[in-house]
Amino acid sequence: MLTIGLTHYLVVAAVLFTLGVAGIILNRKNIIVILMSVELILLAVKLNFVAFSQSLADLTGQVFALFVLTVAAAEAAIGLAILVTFYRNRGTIAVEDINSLKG
Amino acid sequence: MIYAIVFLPLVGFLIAGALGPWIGVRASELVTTGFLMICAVLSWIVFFDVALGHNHGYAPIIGNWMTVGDLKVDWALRVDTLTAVMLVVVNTVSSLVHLYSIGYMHEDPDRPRFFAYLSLFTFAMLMLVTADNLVQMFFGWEGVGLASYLLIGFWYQKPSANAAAIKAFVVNRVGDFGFALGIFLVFQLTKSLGFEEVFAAVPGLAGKTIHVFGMDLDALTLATFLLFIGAMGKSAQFLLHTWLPDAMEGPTPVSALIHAATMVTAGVFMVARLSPIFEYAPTTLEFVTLVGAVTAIFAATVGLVQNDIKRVIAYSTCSQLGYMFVAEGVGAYSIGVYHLFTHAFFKALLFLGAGSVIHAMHHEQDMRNMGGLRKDIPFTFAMMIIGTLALTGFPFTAGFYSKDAIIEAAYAASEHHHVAMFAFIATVAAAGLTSFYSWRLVFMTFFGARKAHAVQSDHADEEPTAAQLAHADGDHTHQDHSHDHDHGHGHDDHGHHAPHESPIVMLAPLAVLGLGALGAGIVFGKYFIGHDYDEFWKGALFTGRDNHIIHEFHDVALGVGLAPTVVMALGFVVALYFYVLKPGTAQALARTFPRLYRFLLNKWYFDELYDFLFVRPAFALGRLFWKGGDGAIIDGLGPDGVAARVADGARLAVRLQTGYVYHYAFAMLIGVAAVVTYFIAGGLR
Amino acid sequence: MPFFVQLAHHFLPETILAVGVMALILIGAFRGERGFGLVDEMAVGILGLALVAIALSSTPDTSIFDGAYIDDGFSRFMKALTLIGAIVSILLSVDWLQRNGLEKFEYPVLIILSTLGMLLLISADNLIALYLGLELMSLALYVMAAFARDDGRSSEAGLKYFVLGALSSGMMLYGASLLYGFAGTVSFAGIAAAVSTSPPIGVIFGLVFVLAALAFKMSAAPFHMWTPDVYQGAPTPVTAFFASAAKMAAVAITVRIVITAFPGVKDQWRQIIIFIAIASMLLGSFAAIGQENIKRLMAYSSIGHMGFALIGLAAGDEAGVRGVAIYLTIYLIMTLGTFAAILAMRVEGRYVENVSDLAGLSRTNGWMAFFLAMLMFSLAGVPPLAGFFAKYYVLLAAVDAGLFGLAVIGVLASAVAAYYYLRVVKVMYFDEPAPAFDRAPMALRAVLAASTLALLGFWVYPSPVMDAAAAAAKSLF
Amino acid sequence: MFGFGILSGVTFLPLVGVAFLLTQKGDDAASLRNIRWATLATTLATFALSLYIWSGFDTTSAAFQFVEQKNWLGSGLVYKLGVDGFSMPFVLLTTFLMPFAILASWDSIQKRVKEYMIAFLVLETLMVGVFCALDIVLFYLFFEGGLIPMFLIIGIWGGKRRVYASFKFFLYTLVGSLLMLVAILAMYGKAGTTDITVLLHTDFPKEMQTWLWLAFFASFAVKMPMWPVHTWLPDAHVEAPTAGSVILAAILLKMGGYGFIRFSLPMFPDASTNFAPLIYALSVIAIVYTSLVALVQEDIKKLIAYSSVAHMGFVTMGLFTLNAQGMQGAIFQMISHGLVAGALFLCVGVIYDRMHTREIAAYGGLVNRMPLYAFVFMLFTMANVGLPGTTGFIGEFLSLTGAFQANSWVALIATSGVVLSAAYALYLYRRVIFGVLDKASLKNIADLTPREIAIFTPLVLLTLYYGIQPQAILNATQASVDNLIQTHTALIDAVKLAAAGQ
Amino acid sequence: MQAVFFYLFATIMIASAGVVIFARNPVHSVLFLILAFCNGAGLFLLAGAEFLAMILIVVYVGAVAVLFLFVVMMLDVDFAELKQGFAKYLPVGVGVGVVVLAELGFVALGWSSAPSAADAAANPIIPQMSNTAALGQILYTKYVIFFQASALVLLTAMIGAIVLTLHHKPNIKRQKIDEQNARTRENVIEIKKVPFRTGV
Repeated sequence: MLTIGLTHYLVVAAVLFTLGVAGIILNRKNIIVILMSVELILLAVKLNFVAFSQSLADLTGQVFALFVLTVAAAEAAIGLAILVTFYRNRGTIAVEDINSLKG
Repeated sequence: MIYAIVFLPLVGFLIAGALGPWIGVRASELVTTGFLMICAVLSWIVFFDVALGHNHGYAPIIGNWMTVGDLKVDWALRVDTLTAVMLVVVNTVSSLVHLYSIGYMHEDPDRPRFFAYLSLFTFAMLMLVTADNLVQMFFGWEGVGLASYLLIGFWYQKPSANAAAIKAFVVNRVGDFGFALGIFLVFQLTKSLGFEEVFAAVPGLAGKTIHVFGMDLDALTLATFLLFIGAMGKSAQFLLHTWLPDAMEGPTPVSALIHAATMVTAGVFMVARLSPIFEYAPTTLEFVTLVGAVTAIFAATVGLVQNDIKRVIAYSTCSQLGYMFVAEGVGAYSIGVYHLFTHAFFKALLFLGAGSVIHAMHHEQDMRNMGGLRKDIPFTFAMMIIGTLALTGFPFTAGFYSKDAIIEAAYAASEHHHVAMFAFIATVAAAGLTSFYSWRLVFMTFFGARKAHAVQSDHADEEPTAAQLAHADGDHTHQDHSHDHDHGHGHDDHGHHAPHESPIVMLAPLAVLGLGALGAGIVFGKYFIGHDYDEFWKGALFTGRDNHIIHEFHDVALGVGLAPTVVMALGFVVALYFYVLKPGTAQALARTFPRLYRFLLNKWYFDELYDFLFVRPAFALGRLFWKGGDGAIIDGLGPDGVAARVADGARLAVRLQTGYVYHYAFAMLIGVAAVVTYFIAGGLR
Repeated sequence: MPFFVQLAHHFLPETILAVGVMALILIGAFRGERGFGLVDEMAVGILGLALVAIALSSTPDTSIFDGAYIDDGFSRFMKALTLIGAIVSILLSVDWLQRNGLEKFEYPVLIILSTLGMLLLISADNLIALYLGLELMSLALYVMAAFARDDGRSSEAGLKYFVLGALSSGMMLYGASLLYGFAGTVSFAGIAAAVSTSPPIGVIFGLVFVLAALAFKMSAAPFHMWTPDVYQGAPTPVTAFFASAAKMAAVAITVRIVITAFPGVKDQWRQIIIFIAIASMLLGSFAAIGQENIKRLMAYSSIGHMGFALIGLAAGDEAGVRGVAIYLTIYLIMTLGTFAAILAMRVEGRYVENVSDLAGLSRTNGWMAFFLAMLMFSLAGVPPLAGFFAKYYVLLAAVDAGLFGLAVIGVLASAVAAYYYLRVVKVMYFDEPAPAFDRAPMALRAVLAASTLALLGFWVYPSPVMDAAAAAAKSLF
Repeated sequence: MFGFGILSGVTFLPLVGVAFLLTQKGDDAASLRNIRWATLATTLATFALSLYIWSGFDTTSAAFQFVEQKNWLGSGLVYKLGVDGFSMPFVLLTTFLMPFAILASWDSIQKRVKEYMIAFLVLETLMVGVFCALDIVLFYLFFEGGLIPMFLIIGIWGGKRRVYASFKFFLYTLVGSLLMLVAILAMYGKAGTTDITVLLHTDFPKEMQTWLWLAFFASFAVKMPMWPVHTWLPDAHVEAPTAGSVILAAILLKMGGYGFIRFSLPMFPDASTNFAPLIYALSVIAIVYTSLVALVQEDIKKLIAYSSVAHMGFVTMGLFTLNAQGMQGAIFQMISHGLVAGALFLCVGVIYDRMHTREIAAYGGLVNRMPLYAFVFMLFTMANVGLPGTTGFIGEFLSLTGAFQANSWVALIATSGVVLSAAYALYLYRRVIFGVLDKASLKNIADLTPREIAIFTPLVLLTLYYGIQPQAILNATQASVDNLIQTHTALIDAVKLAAAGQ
Repeated sequence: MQAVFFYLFATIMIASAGVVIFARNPVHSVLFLILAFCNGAGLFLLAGAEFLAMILIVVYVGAVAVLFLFVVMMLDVDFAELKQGFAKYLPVGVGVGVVVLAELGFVALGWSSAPSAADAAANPIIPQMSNTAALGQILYTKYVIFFQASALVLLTAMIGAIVLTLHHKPNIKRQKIDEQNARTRENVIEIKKVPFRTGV
């Protein structure tokens, strides 16, 4: 327990990932929280990469994590832009209300 | 010459049928009748050449019909004594009927069509009798069926005629069903369908069994049995007889030609033609005898009470055909053919005579509305008497020779098989009944008082069933209607002017046939069944080595020979008593035994039985298969059902598409989880 | 190989697009709202130039950028398809955008950026390239889905696509991390070397996550859920782009990754692919029945078609990949043609998109009805139209590989699917006419006619496509 | 030109007509006349060309003739055409009947004439292609392609329930043939080629044969149609326009039978032998069942459609007897049915054009005003019933003869169909033609027009001619049938020998 | 010591992640997201990825989270009633979630890299080189093409954000000083004669 190895990181990342996914699925009210859940997922992923990078003594994981980080920021920006557009049209960002398209 | 005989009627048919509207009625009549006259003359020449002369017959091949594998069928015209006899019968009667029809049908605007049909029929019949193989025989067989269908339904506006036509065709087809199967079996046995090859192969097959229908059966017995079913249908034998009386819906000349003299005898002809096969199938022969005997007696009983003049004769025909089969069944093929020959004359005579009566009565056919006609139409009366005498077997008329020969042959054969004994008793009894109803016809028609308008009271007296009433009335009204409508022969003048004798074109054929009815027996007896037997037939009929019936029947006891004459006389006396000396006896008798009377009047309820057994179930099954089978089950489970399930699937799939992001995400997660779980489970396994 | 040589020889199309898009942005920025027309035409030119570059390139298969990127026959084939899809999408969009007041120069810019992402994706030879290509493509697509920003449905489509897309890329990344952790490298070849038969569950997990994300991009069930909503909500030209170019890239990378990175676990991924294929075909067949909106119908149709294309992949051999390549080619033609027809559905200046609006089209516009009918028969896979050959070659591969069950399910699903394609034909030919459509712009008519004729005449001279597809498949093995 | 042969010519000649029709614009009388005449001319030219082929056809050979081959599509697929004794009669039948179909639509089709004619010409190309194709995929191409024009013909120019009927027709046949497609692919996998001439000599393993046979059966049974997958036929027939019904009955149905001869029997001999009892059972059920159903129909076309199913029962039965009589009879029955059923539908078309109803109850007593029509209808009714002297007899007789040798029970039950067919056909005839003409709507109905006479005359003559001289057709098929039977017997014997050896 | 910090960071991170998801107030969510990121950065540090840790703080806490906060404030949404509709899907959701978590845990606990993994490493960590320097080394050489690509991603994001949110509203009233100054008496005021008892 006291020596922290790869497995610890992996477990933490797994829990974080699951939380992120759960956030997307269980959320009914606020689309912004879903975007945050996505960020949590990405954080879990980055954690994984970094842990593997350390475990394998290979920088590639960190490079990958760096790109993920970059892209995630871009993604967040776009997500929020779309969100704002949607809000302008509908006046709501409740997840439950995003269902004019179905069937 | 034989080409001319066979194909002239076809040419006549084509001319009258195709060109009738252009060349006119008279020309059509003349062409077809003329051709038939030529044919008749040529037929007699052939008869004298082949049957009476020393020509052993020939079978020119016209051409190949079909050749498929082992199956080789040619178009050929086989001429031997049997054919020659049939040629004479067919063409003589046919030409006379053509002639007669010129007079009988003179009010009908559709005469070209009528004569075309008559010629077509003749052609088909000739193809049948000249066939050199089973398939060509089948061609003629079905051809006459077609012509019969067309002619019965000639007055197409009469629903009853249409129904009768269909009935005739379909019942015949039931027979043909057996015939066809018989042909298949013969082919399977001999790998051939030509008569010569088949006959040559048959002795080798005697006693062999064959595995068909899941059973091991005697090959030849089965084959002949199946073929005989065909004969039963065509010759209106018991169980397949129902179409013949109804066929009287056709014009009377048709009845004379087809349903008395020629087509119905095709079955008899066929058994005679195939005698080389039947001789090796004794079991079938017993069956033939049995059917013939039953038909003879059955039809005679029904004939006793019929009121329609043509139906009486029709049942009589049925009965006489039974006689012929009895003869063939006991191995006396020549006697059967002999009776066929004589019967053709007197039965055609009777029908044409009846036609003359009907003509005189302005298309009235119910005998209860007739009476006392002998003074109005004396010539017809005389001819009818001749016909009746011949039919009943009055000594030295044609029927006397042939019919007595049959009865004697049956008796002679009873030493060999017991069915023949039954046949003997049945034919004797039938002879008495025949005598009774024949004279009844004569008395009701030509004697007594004129009672043209006494229909209703008679109906009431005799308590016919409601159905019968409706049927009878229906017939009349429809017939009347058609005549009013189409033939211009107003029914309203019916009864207003007296019955009149027919024109000469109708009477001349009667005279010729009368001659035949009187003389055919005495002249040809020795050839057909007498001591010139072998020279006459020249092997056209085959008799087995043990078959000596032709000699044996001459030697039966005197009592047996006299029996038919005695019962004939008895029948005459009873009829005389019932209808002339003490009119009303018959009605009284009918009232005494109402059930029996109705049983007979309704022809043993065969029509009702068949209706119940076959017709209605067929329609019910058809409806069931259609609505239930096709509609509910096949479509219901098949296309429509599948379509409905697909639609359900579509609704389900669409319902999954809720529009909510979290559901979509959840679906993705489930997808991933499912796959991973599958692999983990697989890995653990 | 020096970097610039690599760029010039093997990265030329991408370079053209990248440089071109910068130029376009500058032009657009300077010309403002008047810049649309010019930028649009130049975008077509740039994409066309890239296409020419691909067509003319005859370099041997080469891996560049330290094994991050591969330039091979397969990638060239798929890139060509993608570029064609992009070009035609732009051509289809002009009229629509102008009529809806959306003639912004950003639109062609986004298309080029997205196309660039697709090209990167197609040629990706390691996970990082895969991820970056995917994201570049997707981010542009998210924006384009919401492009009609004043239309609630468009922004809803964008939002849905974005949220689910982000989830899917999260999943993919998680999977990628596991693969990296297992193999110690992100290159496909390295993964292939490390992953042998009977892999640990972690690798399977990684594979499943990656495949799930790719299936999401190509809208295969059960990761398809966004498709109908987004197809319906997004502006129609964008939908056309989604259905054509984006699918090409997604399928291409799926094929590449399973073939080159996971040959050792063929049995496992094959099962996954079969599962996805069957689910897609069934869903695509069933859910489309009863759809009234033709874009939505096309969404389900595309789901079904992706399932069918995956049949070829499930075969997992050269014939199968060839089948996929042929399938995608023909699918691209069918899709573009159909969307050209959908974009031509305009009554009195108003765009309509219901199936019932097509009623009696055969009498109001015989040619369009004929073309669309042929497209529908082709989509249904009725010979002798090209759609049949598409199905034929994937099924051939599947049967050859012994996947009879899959083939039978496939044909039965296509029989069900035939129903709704026929329904469109029925509406056009059997029903009483609805109001006639306005005259469609030249570009739409040309695309419609060209695609139909290509489908009709495919069997007359199929060898260009057949040979190219065969060569493309060969380069993967 | 380009190395294509005469079969390509006859196959694609109708498309030349299509090309011409496409140049015709406008709905005025002149262009309508052009369209009709051009179509007729095209079909006549095609027929003439097929006659030319026929004149060069060697009936003594079982080999494929006029073979032409081109590389196509790669991977084993070739463009290969050729005809043998099985296909030649069908090619002729197709090209022969097309002009009648066009003539039958002369006046009755008034809307969208151009499209109609194009659909028919395309259909002709596809039908001829089916019979000429010597590559199984090419065959499939034509086989399935025919669905499109027929779907449109039924759907656009059909009756009230045309949508249901056309969908049923399309989807039913599609499902069947798709299974066949999978089987074709599997065969390709085994043999490495789709060339029919090679496949004919490929031994497929026994187990595989069973599945392949079933898959092909799924397609051909639907197409025939055999009981119980026949229910699309009555609907399609009833709703299709006259010419559509004619082509459907006369040619499209024959594709199923042709498929059995071309593929199922020679390629899967073991399976064919094993499944023969199934075929027999379905055939006799079809004969009896559909005959009974025909008896109670109230719609003329539906009745004839059901009778078609019954007649196709004779065909399938005959084919699987695997003896000369049965197979030749079955093929002849198909040709005969093509003429007779086609003519019967034309007959229905004649009165439908006048009265616009197919209800039997709406007619009666037509003979009073239409004697010529009554004659024609009678003739074809009798041919349908199988009266000797008409083509109908030859087919029925031969196939039953063959069946009797193969299985007497089958022949027994099937022969009863002869009785039933007489019953329903004559019952129909009586209700439509005979009786008193007392319906007011029929008072002014006119007899056959010269155009209609021109349609029926050749059909009447052929029906009679081939009834009396069937050898012309039988000769054409003989060599191929003998060859098939010999090969089949040899194969089965080999299998038996092998089994005995073990 | 490392273990203590690991558990500290991990626990806080997961706990705050939970709060992010379940908080009723989105502002709280954002704040706890920041907390989670900070702890994540701590974990990065423990794993030796200093540069990434710093970047995470800078990019996420500094930019992304603020962006979130900004949007939350701007949209001014109601406090979410999270409990609603929860119960209905909770069992299934939790079930699947637990399964996924269990499977992920199963993977994590049983993790073993491929034997060849150590050799396959493309960019081995050289202990002498600082993390940032090492990353910089390969990022601008080996992975320059990805660097360019991610630049394009950012460009795309920029264009996207602009095209979606930048509005040129035509009817917005703005003060235009030069126009105001340019007004003259002549073109602003019109003098009309008003006829008696008829009005203008």
